[in-house]
Amino acid sequence: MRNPYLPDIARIEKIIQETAANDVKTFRVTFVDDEVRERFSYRPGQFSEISVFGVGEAPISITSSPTQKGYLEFSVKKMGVLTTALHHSAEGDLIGIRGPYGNWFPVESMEGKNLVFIGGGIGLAPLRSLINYVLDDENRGRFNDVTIIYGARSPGDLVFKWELEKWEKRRDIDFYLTVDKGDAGWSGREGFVPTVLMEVSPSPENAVTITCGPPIMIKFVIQNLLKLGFTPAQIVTTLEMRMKCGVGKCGRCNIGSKYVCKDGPVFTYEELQRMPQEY
Amino acid sequence: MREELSPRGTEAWQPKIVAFLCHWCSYAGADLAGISRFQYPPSIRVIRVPCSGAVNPFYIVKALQCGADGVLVSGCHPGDCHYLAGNYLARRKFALLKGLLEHVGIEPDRVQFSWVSAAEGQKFADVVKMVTDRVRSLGPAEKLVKRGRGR
Amino acid sequence: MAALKITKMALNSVLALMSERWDVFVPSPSPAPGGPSGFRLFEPRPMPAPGKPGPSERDSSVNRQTCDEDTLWNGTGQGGQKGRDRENHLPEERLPQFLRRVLTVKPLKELFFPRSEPILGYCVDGAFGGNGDGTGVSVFMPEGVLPGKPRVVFGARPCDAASLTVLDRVFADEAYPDDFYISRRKNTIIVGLGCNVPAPTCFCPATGGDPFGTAGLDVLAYDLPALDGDGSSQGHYLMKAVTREGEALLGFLSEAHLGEGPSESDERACMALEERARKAIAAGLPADTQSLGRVLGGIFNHPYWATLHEKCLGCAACTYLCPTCHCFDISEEPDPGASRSGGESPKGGPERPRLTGVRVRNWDSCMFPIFTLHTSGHNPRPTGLERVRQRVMHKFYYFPENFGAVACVGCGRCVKYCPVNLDIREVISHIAALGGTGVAESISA
Amino acid sequence: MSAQSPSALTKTLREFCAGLLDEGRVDVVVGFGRGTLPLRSTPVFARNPDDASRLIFDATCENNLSVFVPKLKDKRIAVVAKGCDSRWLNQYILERQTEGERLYVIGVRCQGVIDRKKLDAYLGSRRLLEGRLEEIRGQGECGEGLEGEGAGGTGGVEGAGGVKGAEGVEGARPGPGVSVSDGHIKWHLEGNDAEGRPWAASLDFEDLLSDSCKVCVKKGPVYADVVIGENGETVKGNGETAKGPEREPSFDDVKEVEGASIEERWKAFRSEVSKCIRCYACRQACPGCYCKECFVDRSAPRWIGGSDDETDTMVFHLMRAMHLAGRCVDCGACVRACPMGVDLGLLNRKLQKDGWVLFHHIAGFEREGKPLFGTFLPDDPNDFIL
Repeated sequence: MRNPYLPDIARIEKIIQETAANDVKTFRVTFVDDEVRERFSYRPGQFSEISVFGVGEAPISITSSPTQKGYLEFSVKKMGVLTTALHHSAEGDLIGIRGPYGNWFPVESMEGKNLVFIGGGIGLAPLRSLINYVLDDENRGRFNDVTIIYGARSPGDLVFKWELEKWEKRRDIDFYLTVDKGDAGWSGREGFVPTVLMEVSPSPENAVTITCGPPIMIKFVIQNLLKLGFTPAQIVTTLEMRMKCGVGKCGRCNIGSKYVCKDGPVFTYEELQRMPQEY
Repeated sequence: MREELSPRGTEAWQPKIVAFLCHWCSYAGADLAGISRFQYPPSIRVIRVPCSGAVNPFYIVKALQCGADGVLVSGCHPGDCHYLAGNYLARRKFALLKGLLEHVGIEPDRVQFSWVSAAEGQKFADVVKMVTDRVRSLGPAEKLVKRGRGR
Repeated sequence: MAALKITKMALNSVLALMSERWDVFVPSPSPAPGGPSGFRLFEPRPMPAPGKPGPSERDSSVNRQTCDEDTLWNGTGQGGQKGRDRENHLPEERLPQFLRRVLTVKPLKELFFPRSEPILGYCVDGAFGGNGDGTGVSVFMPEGVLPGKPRVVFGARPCDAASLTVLDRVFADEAYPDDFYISRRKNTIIVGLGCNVPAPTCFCPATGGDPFGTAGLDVLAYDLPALDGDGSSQGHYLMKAVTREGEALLGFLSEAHLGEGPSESDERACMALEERARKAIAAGLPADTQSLGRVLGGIFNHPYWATLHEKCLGCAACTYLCPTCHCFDISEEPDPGASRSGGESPKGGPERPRLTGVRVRNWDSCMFPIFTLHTSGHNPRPTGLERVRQRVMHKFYYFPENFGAVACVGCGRCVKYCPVNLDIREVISHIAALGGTGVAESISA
Repeated sequence: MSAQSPSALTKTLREFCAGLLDEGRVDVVVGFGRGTLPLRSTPVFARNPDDASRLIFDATCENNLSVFVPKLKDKRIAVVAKGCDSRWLNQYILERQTEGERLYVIGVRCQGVIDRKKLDAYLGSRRLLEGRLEEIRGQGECGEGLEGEGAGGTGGVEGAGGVKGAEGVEGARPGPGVSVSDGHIKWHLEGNDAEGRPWAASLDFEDLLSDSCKVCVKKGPVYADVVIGENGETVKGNGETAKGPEREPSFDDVKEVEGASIEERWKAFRSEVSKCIRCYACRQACPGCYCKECFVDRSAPRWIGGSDDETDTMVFHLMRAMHLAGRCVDCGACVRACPMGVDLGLLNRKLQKDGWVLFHHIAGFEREGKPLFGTFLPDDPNDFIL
């Protein structure tokens, strides 16, 4: 019996509070079964269905990179029933994970190119998987220049601060951190991500840009990227949809002929333009 | 007969009764019953509510679905509502709900309403005893009770 | 055995015999909606003692003629048996008349993709930490979900059977095969019943079907009416095998001497039935749906959708009763009394904290606003316009694009049961006409 | 359905609505049009005088059109309203869901509407290709339909399979705007049977009548800007609401159930609920179910499960009924919308009865004031309280 809905059991090893308001937490989990741990291989951009038993399931993108062995990380914003239950979990608790599902960032076609990452808020989570994959010592040489523009509403809303520091120190990437509005302790850049993008003004030549964030940010980022000369095929983003099954059957993530859980969540802007605006 | 229905088999079966008590009167009445050491059966599970008028009929039906053998809603006497008319408004809803539940075959004694003031500790004990006796004589709730499907 | 003819009087015996080897399902009576409500397990009456055959033509003289279907009707008049005794137990010998009612209310998909089914059970010990060593949480298949005994469905209509070939594309895909569906499909033999006189709501030919189509069927039965002087009071069923499984079934019946091979005149009668049915259904067919996708691709923003959805109430009658609609929801059903923190154990249950429950999949519908509602409050399909459009687009454009077939078999249930008579046939013809006028091209340009 | 010349009522309705739209007095007329099947109507939204030519009114007009009012964005809405539709329009105003000024009520006197499930039950395997209402003149030539017992309903069908029933037709007058008080209105049905043979029958009007129509207490509008009569005459509304029902509500059906034992009632309830597939057609067809988020759809807290668990379905129906207590006007739209034939009246009518008996309340007759549960009397029944 193949039951595509049967999750594997994983233990929450570590919970990291990400934001000042504590509405985003990163969960580092390990499969209880060694065999599953070996078998579970994924690519940057894929997601998993996370179960909290007694509550339900939700699709969450994997924020760790496949280069980080032995564990998975999920960054979760407290939004609905499942994410709230997850936030109430403690280290050591057991949850269910099935997947990985969906497509992934087109890593192969990105080789040899300049990569421009543009993230906003919790939208950094799926990008982070690819960023860490690219920055991994074994892979870094396969890619050209790496530019990262990341912003949040306020300093307290920035996620992965513990990792942003590392990125800032690296000399092989251009990292731009911004907040919409700073506070007393903020000495960094202020400004909306799309505006910073224009300031940075990356060249579209031999470049791919990968963006994820709140819908309104994505909208203006894409507008500005087009102004900068990027073609729709050079712009990669990842969609959020209501999903249940994760395996292209339950129907709710259907957009046109695509199922976001199976054909997505990663789409180029060129692909999105061909799809109905129902996302 | 009733003993056979008891899950433990040996002692007398004690019904589980969800009691929605208004904060201002009946809850205080229950308090007084306790302070005064009036004896009543340990059958009720008290949920304090601001007012009997705040008891959505849904709560009552939901309690039955969750396996309550009986439900008791108790508020201030007519005219004594802290919010002036909450209990009057509740009374209409309860009258119709009671009729509806009976209409579909739920034993009328499973759902009871009472007015108990903060001073009526004895009445509270009496009401609980009466309701418990009635529910006990009906036996464990079977109708409308959701059963689990897991292991 | 490629074909077998049985008298209708023997249907009961045939079903009873099959029941020994299979779970047999037949359309189930429900007088309130006026016809079969769905499919139910056939429960054979105790078999007659050896030497005394079951109901056959010989005892058909016993007033069988009064089994007119009219008497099957239990009126639902005010003040009658209101709300009570509606469980009409259809005498089995009336099944042949009953089977002539065209369609069950609930579609055949119910037997393969039930309205609600547990997809896993779980048990969590020690609040959520398990036993502290990674054990204490288990997920498992809930008991009794998958059918044990192989099954036979008798009396499914060709449109319903064809719908299974649509559902196969979704549930039996290579990447994520769904064994809940597949295992039921594999162990079910479907004996279809051709439609002698299609209903006024039928439009299967517009979707590539036929009143005597064999897609999805293992056996196709013809309802041959009684002829003067052929000795049967009610006529025969002529069953033709479509698949090897169907052949085996007929072979099994044939060995029990429950029928005979068809004659040439029977074959001619079948042909005549087919022709008559095709002629009858041809009148009033909507435009062919197979090429509708070409038009739909260009009219996503057409003003037609705004007028079309206006009368839609947003209920799921059309989608739930649709034999090809397959959207579902997965919801958690924790056992009552069990809670995250343990809490009070269920009646008679163990006293230590333990959470048990099942995860269930239920039919869901793209007609419901919450179907696509995000937790953030954003809804990609916020109004009836988008939702009705989605239903039409999915059936006739998106699904064909993905799977090469329209997700509609023309059964007409949505036509019949829509509370506001939003007739998909009108929609189909209207859209086809939009294509004819070149509107589609101009809009997409 | 073969061409049938429109009734006088329909003719006037079309002319009148065309005028309303032409003069710009309303932006949309919500009415009924001919549907795609015999004896089937469909809601029509007329926004220009030409659209108005699609309007009809007869006994096939089964929906409660007021359900569309909260959804429409048009500034001024005319609604073709039967008694029950107009009662809900009143209720909407009472519940502050719409402004009275926004509505233009075109009242029509209704003799009751068809219950298609009864028709289906009657048809069995026969196909209905044509259906219409006819007035049969002359005594004793009523054809042979069902037994015309108003309260019967279990009577068998005799001779309905033949064409005999049509013999009594003397002068057929199209349209249902005719009075049924003489009991001579018939449904004329034609089609073919399972063998493809032609078939025709004539049934008493009552036989296919919706249950709720049989106990209707207000056939005409309770409030109307204009009333279009059976013979096509128009009468301007006087701007007042009817004082109350035309006749004392009767609850014989409820009393019958009340007479049953508690176990019998439980069995009946279970049996009804077991048919439900939770498609929510009842909810969607009901003008009273306008909540932005229905309790069954709530996820936090999740009140009831979505599976086929019998108790969840029971709770859904109980709470749906309870939520409509004191609001339900017994239009029967939910019953007719249900594809599975769940007898929702079993619950709705009980609550109406209790509302009437205990509080002398009947919904839909007031535009101002408070709903049943929004008010009280100090001497409301208290004897059930300990």
